[in-house]
Amino acid sequence: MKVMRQHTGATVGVSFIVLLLLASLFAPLPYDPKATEGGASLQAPSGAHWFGTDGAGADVFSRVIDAARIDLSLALAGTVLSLVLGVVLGLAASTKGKGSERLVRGLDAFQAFPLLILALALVTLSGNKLYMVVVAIALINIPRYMRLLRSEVLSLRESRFVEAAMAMGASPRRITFRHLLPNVWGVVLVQTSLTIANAIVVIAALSFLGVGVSAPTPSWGGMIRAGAGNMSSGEWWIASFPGLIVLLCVLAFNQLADAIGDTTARSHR
Amino acid sequence: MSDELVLDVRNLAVTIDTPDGVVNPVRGIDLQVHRGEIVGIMGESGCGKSTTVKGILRLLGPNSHVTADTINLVGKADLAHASKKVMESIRGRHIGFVAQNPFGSLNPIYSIERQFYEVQKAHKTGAKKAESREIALSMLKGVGIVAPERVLSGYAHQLSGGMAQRVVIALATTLGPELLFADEPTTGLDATVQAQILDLISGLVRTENRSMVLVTHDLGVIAQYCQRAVVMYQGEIVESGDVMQVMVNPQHEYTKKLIGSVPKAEGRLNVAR
Amino acid sequence: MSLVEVDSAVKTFASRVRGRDPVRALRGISLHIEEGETLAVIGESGSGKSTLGRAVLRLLDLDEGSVRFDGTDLGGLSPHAMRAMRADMQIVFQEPYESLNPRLTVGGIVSEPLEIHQPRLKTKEIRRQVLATLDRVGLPGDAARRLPGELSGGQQQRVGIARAIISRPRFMVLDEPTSSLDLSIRAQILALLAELQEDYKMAYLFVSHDMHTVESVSDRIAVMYLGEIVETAPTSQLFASPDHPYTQTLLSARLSADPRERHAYQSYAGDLSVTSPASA
Amino acid sequence: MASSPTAVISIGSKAPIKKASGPLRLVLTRLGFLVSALFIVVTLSFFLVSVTPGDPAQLIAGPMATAEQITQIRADLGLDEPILTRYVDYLGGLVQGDLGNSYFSKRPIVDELVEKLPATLELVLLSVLFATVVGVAAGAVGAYFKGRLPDKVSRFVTGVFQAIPDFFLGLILIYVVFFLLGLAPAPSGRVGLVETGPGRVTGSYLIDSLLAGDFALFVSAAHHLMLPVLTLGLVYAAYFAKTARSTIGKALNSQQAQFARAMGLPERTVVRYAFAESRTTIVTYAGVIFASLLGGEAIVERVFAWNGIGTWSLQGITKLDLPVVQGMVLVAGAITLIVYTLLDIIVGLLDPRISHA
Repeated sequence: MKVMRQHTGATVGVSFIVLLLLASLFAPLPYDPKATEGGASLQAPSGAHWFGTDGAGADVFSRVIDAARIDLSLALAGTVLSLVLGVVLGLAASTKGKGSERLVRGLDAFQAFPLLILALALVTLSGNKLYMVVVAIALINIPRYMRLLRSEVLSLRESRFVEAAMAMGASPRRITFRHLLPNVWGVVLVQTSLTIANAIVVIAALSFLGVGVSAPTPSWGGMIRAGAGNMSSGEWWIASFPGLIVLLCVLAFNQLADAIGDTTARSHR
Repeated sequence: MSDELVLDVRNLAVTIDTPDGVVNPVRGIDLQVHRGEIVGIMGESGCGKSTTVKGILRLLGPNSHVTADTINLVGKADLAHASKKVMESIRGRHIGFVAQNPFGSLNPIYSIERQFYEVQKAHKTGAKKAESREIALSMLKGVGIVAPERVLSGYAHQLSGGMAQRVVIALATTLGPELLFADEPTTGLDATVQAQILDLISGLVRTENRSMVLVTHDLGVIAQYCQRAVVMYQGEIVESGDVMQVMVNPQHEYTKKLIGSVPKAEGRLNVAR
Repeated sequence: MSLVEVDSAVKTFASRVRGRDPVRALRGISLHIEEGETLAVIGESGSGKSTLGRAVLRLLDLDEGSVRFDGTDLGGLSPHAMRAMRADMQIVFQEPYESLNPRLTVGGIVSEPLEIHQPRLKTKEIRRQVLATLDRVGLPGDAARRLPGELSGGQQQRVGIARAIISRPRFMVLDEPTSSLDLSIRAQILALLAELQEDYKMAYLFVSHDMHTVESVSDRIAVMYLGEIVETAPTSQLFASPDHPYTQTLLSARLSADPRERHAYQSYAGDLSVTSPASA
Repeated sequence: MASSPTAVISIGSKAPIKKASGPLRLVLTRLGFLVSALFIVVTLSFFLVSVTPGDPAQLIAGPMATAEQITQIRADLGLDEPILTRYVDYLGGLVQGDLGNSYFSKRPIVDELVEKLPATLELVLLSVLFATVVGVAAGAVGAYFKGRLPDKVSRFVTGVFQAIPDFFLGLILIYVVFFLLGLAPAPSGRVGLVETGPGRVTGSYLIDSLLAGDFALFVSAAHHLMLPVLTLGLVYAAYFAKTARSTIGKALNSQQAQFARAMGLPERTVVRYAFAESRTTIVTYAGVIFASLLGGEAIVERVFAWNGIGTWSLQGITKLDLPVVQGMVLVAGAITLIVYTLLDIIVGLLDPRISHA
């Protein structure tokens, strides 16, 4: 893709994500990620255990790779839900009329929500259902899509070329699908990349608090939780490797967002 | 107009580093300005006329380089080889600058009075706040502002376009620079206001025997207000000379074409009916 | 019956600045435009001339008054009927690039009026007409595949004109169509508009702030000031003997590009009584 | 971290302003919006929490409880009433300043809030301050040296800190600064395990310990604040730097800056102009970060065993203590709305284009 060629950061980032996904799906792991071995607990990284072992003696490397499957698929699911509902609601909030006005009012009030707390409460109340994690991600990210879409669409509606379309007799439907939407895809794509990054962090945060994906299924947040206490006693590797992976994933999607943003900005000139 | 040279620019060139490589928007410019004269630089968008004056003042961004054999501000300094410090002392004091869009030029969050005071402070004139205020009041009166006290305590956004440009001119000439660069000073203003502003600045130049370089795309402005005209095309000067000669009897093909493009009543194309 | 008849049009906008008085853009405008004629509306910023251009096309609704096109009261039309009507009335904007959708190719932009107004037209026929129209406005055929951003300002304005004429309108509003263009291109575009008017027998409402341009294109001129038309006259008459003091001011502020016609220096400095509506 | 700040705030701006807009009228309109927005927040959170499947009574009773016991608990908590009745009850209490009692501690929510809120505010305020100073500095350096080495370094560091989850950064800091370097105390809360807080005056340990003249305690409190403030401050400074870089960069390249240079104003004055022009954006952004930290910093509180409303609400959530969750949402929402309203006013005062309309 054109985006990639001009942006090394994005290329490296996307390659990393693809590699991680492929590894988690197909690669043979050195150890069973769920197997524990009492005698081998708290071993520092070595040739046998590249990322060391955790308190229960499980291989951190195998668990980190394995966790990508569930963490990334939850993040993607949450992003897709946010994207679809956010774009539809955002479009609805950028028309004229009473309904749209109410939506905007609600959106304004929504800014006052401590969304993380609410998301946590919902997932806990549902009894740690994974679909609720997806809902929680949507809850946090839909308002962002809506605000973005609304501001973009409102300014596009003021643009000369939309006025020109009205002057030539285009129907509202035609204006929406031919003139408005194609011109917001760029920013929506940027936002989507950022949303994936955010979703990965939210999922990690939830599992860090023991909510959402729960042990023994490996998840990055859960692994950080397991190693949190060890940080003040020196066994840094248990929490650090999953944390590092989260960091790299977020970095990758942020880079991708930058690259998409640069490309759309350039083609807009 | 006299033969006394105020500014002598030889072989000016500007290069700009862009992500797509180095561009050369202005090349080989020679420009002389005499005392009491208004020199018009004309040309179409992208011809480098604005870059030329900003280059002389070194107002272009950090990714640009200005080179010249000499930029002699006669009796003051050679700007081609002047330090940043020297440039700062020259700008505003010896060369004034008026740009297009006065609202962009004025600071939106400081009062007009404060902006006058900042100029005094920057050039260490020793003027106290009260003195600066007196000077500002007389400057504003000089540019035809009827209620200068009110303007002085107000902010840029409270002014009309014409008033704002008068304030900019008053600021630019407050330290009495002998040379004024005006970069499209009336573009975007209404025709009636444009005439007022141009009468004002040309009057300032004439009555005090200063000089001005007037950059514009409007041939009417050149014809009505300048003594000498310089025609730029694609970064170079293609023709220059007395305004009568350049505009009535142009030599270069481009100048001919440009002057031929002015809409004329007798050239009306759809007369037949 | 005139092609376009505007009767006592009134339009007021709420001010964008909180607490300021509403802007009375049109204060009872009446005018008529004959078939094939060019009526120029001249005025300075804030005079309401652009609002008038949009009101005539019913791109905005009037508070009072009416616009009749070919005898039909546009205010009484349903949105659907109004859209159908738009094949006959078009607009060319001041900003060539902003008026073109940056995501569509030139071909896609120019074909749109046909897709809207003649939905049964075959793709091949649309393509033929698009190419013919591009050729008519002086653009090469391969321009159809380009994006607007790849064209020069003058070419972009030609695309805008092609889009406007492809549905063969009888009337066009030209909203400062040349004021953002360079001088040499300006002349070409004006010449093109004049030729097209001749060929297709279109009527123009030419909105402008530039006396030179207006003088060269119009049959009649209406002078707008603060939402009102202060004077309407045939072009040569208006320039020869302007009636209204504001028209006289406008004419005296005109700067001739011929240095032999230098006007006497009249100092406006200190006299702010003659100003544009925007500074009032 | 989960709720990264969005730079746009629109609260209150859509409020319709009637014709005679005196300052009093303005304040009243804003207050009207504040109350109605708070009402929406309370209502939405009440129903969202209530319709989600999950039974607090079951959790309280524990796995061994009989059906009768659960029914009894449900009745005690009022959970057997129809949801609308509970909603009306809740609103009724709210009007009288009663947010109900915790299911577990049985204490009034208001009392617990008053006890825990100062700890959070102390942490959040210092973090925002840190983020603002460091972020604006990094952003300004980037803007001034745009495209050159300092800008590249600043952008790289900013990018990394923006991507790092705050709780993970907290853990790394604990490992490096506490375990390896021994420069910070153990993450045991606001003071050491064997120390007790100062007598309560303002609720801020820093201020209260000074008031009590206990300098050793002040040092300990400051020492304990160091890592959590650093954690939140660094992450949010990164967000801040990005905004500051583009805002200040725009101001430095504006026509206004060019004219200032053309007047011979020295470069440091031009930079001062740019800062002045960016100040409304900076203040707004600081406010937005402050608001998003309320609730957003809960996990970092947990990491450092910080006894504020974050930890309190997290505990409430795991125990399905609904009044606690409700109380948290309400308080965070109310403070957020008040901050946004204040921002509107402050920005108006700072910008003559608004205050001198």
